[in-house]
Amino acid sequence: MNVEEIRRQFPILRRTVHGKPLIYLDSGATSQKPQAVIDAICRYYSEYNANVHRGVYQISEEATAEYEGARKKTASFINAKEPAEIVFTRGTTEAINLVAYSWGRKNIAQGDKIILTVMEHHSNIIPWQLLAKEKKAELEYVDIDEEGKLKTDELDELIERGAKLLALTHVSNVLGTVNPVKEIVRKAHSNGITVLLDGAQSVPHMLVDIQDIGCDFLTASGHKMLAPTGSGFLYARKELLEEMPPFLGGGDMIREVHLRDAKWNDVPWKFEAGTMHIEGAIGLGVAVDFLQNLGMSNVRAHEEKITGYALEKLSEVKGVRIYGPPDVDSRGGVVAFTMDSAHPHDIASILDGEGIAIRAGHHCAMPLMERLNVPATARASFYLYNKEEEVDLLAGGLEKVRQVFA
Amino acid sequence: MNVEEIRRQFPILRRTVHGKPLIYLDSGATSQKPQAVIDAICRYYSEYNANVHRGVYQISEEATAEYEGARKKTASFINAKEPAEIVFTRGTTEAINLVAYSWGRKNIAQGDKIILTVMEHHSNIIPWQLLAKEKKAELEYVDIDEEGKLKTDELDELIERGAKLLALTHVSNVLGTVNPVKEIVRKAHSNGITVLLDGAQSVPHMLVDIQDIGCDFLTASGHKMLAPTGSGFLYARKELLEEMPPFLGGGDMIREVHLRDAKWNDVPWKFEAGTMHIEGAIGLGVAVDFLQNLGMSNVRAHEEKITGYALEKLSEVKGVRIYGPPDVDSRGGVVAFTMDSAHPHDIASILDGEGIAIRAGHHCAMPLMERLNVPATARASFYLYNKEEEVDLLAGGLEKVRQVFA
Amino acid sequence: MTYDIYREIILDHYKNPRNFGELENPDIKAKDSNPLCGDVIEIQMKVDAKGIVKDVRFNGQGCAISRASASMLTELVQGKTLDEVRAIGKKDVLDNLGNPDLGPARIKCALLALKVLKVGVYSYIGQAMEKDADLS
Amino acid sequence: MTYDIYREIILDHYKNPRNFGELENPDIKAKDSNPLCGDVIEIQMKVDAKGIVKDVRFNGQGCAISRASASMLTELVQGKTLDEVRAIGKKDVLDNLGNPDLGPARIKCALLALKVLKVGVYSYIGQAMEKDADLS
Ligand SMILES: Cc1ncc(COP(=O)(O)O)c(C=O)c1O
Ligand SMILES: Cc1ncc(COP(=O)(O)O)c(C=O)c1O
Repeated sequence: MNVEEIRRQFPILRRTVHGKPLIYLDSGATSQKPQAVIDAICRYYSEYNANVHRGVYQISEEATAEYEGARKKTASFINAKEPAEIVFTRGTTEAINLVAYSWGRKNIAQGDKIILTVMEHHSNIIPWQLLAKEKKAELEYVDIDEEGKLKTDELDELIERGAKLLALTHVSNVLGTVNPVKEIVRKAHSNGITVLLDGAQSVPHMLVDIQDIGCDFLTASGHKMLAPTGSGFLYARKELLEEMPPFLGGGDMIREVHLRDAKWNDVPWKFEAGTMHIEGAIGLGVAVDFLQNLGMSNVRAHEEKITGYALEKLSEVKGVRIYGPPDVDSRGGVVAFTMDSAHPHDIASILDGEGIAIRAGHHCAMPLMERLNVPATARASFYLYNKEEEVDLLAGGLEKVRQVFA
Repeated sequence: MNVEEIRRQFPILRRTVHGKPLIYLDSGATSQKPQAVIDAICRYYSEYNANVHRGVYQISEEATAEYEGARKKTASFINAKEPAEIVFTRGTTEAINLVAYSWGRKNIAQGDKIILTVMEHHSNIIPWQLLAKEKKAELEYVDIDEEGKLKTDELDELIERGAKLLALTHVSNVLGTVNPVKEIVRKAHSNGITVLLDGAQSVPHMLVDIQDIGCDFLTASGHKMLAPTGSGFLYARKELLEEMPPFLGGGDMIREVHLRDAKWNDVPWKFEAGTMHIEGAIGLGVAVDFLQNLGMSNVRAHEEKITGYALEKLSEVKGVRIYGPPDVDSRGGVVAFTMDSAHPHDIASILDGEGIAIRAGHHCAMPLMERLNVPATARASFYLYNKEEEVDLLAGGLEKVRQVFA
Repeated sequence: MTYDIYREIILDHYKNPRNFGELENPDIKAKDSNPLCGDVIEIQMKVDAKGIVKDVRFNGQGCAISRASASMLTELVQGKTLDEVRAIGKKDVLDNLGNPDLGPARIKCALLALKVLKVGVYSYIGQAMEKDADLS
Repeated sequence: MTYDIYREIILDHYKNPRNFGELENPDIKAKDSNPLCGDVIEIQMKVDAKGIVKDVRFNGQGCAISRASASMLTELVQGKTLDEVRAIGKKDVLDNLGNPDLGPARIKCALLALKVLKVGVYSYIGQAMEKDADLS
């Protein structure tokens, strides 16, 4: 993988910030977009923008073909059995809420247990809190060890004690921890527990083979994998989708509507009410092509290399403390850290002056912050367009922070 | 308003279909986009794409400023009291569902009545059917008269008998009927009934002054008013928003999250969970600028003229039957019709051969189709870029249909 | 050009549908709608002890394509065994219509009657139709 | 350049916050957090019968900006009447900080202490703070 060649395809990387080249280290929040995706958006609006499914004229048929084509590409990207197992959503958050409202309200009853982990993103906590409150169900949290890995013995115990659902992240957006999900799913299933995997931080960065992992639900955000904002998807096993009641009601998700009742459309359309983000889905299809052309194992290898380099360089800066597993092969391209003298916000502000964009805050993982006993952390997250020189500049920036707060 | 000059700003109007210039008469489904909106999208992704609210670095602050700026523009477009009354959604459908799930599940109880009309779009029916089923509430429908206008005496009676909610469309997407909403809201309010207005077909086409109309909720689709797909909004009075429980749970809509409970963010962010469609909101802001530069009364005048011309021309084609009010000033730019010899699908297919894109089907208004006693209709819908010559070609195309099916 | 699809034969079947109507006490009866437009086709059949289609009717509302296709299909199945009927596929239907250049939306109109026919036959012989490749 | 905002005086207040800690039986006590980062500031005050601030403390976690701003604010209110405290605005706080070029995100850090202060004072005098233009 030639990083310089890849970088040339991302127009935003040519921009400067405060007179310095932009160094974008916040792909964990949202990724940048290659020219191919931007061009696909322009082409859509300049050549065949139309509502899908419902039109019998030429441009509507073109839009429908591209929209459903994107579903096929997305399905094959994660090795789903069929395109009907992919429901387009705004992102991971909407996808998890869809499951909580539709599957959850039907299947979770009083006293039922839902297993979560302390490393979850708020998007994989709040929907279950709301559901648990409505149904009087119970939430149980698996803790992490000192390296930021799941305490699997604790998880095993909870699984054995029984639960209706296990909802966990594939890769932590703070610790970077890659959870051993295949093994976890196997155990959960043998205890009759349904598993939702939050793939927001894995699907963009590594090969995720849903049939190999075997989970029941997978959620992901297109905008974190080179696609437009407002794009993302839910994968669910077809039988589950078919049994689930609808979530949003409206146009296109119905077969027949009468004054007092209605019949639903087939899956996945049953869950796609109203005019969808057609541009977003088409852009997601193009993003998937882009990633598959590069090869997800190459993407992963690149990120392992740069993450390893970052772990090394950052730990050389005095006063920096890094969170998460020390071994690169059990972590994603996310490095959260604190400095003893400076608050994460101040770190981020000073780095911004150097053109370096990192995130500072709770990263939508307040329970994890509480567990780590920090109010906030700074976080650099990498993607296929980042290079080692950028890590050097990051480390240099942190030296400046140290000087300012010395 | 110079239509030719406007048309030049819509790149798709330069395309041909089956060797003929595209004549797009399906703006009721989704509108075309001006170059200004397409450029704004490209600029966003090429220059300052970043997640909003959570970043303290330069491009995130730029994105946040544009995103929140779009909220301000949208608020002032409909004359809302403050930007906090605008919640961005994927479109009208998501906005209505948000109200049904959040406001509805809290405020509607067994035996409560919800008033709808037979001219509603499925998006303003199904969410209430789902809610009514859950809460054992009752749906009541107001009928239409022979001209396709609401039977206001019937509505008045239902209002007087009492209800919790009246949810109705401002402009019918089939009949074109413009409902006298200000008067209706006044009566509903004086009987303590909350009013939701479906503005999908009004907000893009005429001046909608929310303080003048006085309704409690208004929903609209950005993609029907020159903005990107996946964009739209809910307006709600701030007091209502503040009292409403959250809908989707996740990042950004919270203030504090603990393992078993959470505190919500201020409105409107309480209702914007997860990464939003940032590009879509920014594009909506640019679309609003575009419309305000033209002036909504000019847009409306243009559409009245072209609709009047279409009513005249189409009724000259033998065998054509037009639905909805005959008087142009009480209808929007939507003309639904049938032909005695040809099925709407066949009409649309033959017109497609002429480069003319119209819609054929139930237009997501099956109860209205049942009421009109037709399985489907053909529909031409106009917007600011349509011109009279296109209506002539439409009429010519219908003559061809007549010949084929003679 | 798209209205080349409206060939004489299609218009003829549309205007003068064969076997249009209902049967008394049909052995097979199935109905489906096209969610795009709400068009409905119902097919009814009488089958004798040897599994031969003795009589067939269709009814419902539809566009020229769906109606012509249904009309032609009724002609095709008349006198055939149920095994032969099961073997009828997408290709046969489109051949019958003269292989018009239908877009993805209109092709659903063309295949609605076939879908209804298969649902009827499969449920008559008590089998799920899941694996019928022609119906995807 | 952004780190010009870290002037000596801000760093000094950050590293050596004035009036940091808690009071016994404070008359006013208020607390708020910045949802962006989870930073928390609490302000406590003792007020005498004439409505004069006799003693003030702040505590909590925060970045240099929010902490320095809180620290400076406590110096500012000491000995003032509550009416004078109510009159303190955004501009005063930013002037105090030397009007650094804060972006929209960091300005929330700078104003967090002011917001907490006002919440405390308004609830002490039993008034809603809705109309305080400086807090939007
Ligand atoms: C692990 C994880 N889950 C969920 C989300 C939420 O994704 P989105 O904001 O696209 O809905 C994110 C990203 O913010 C994440 O990192
Ligand atoms: C009157 C009306 N309401 C609701 C909708 C649904 O809007 P959307 O598809 O953008 O959610 C539409 C458009 O399809 C409409 O015309």
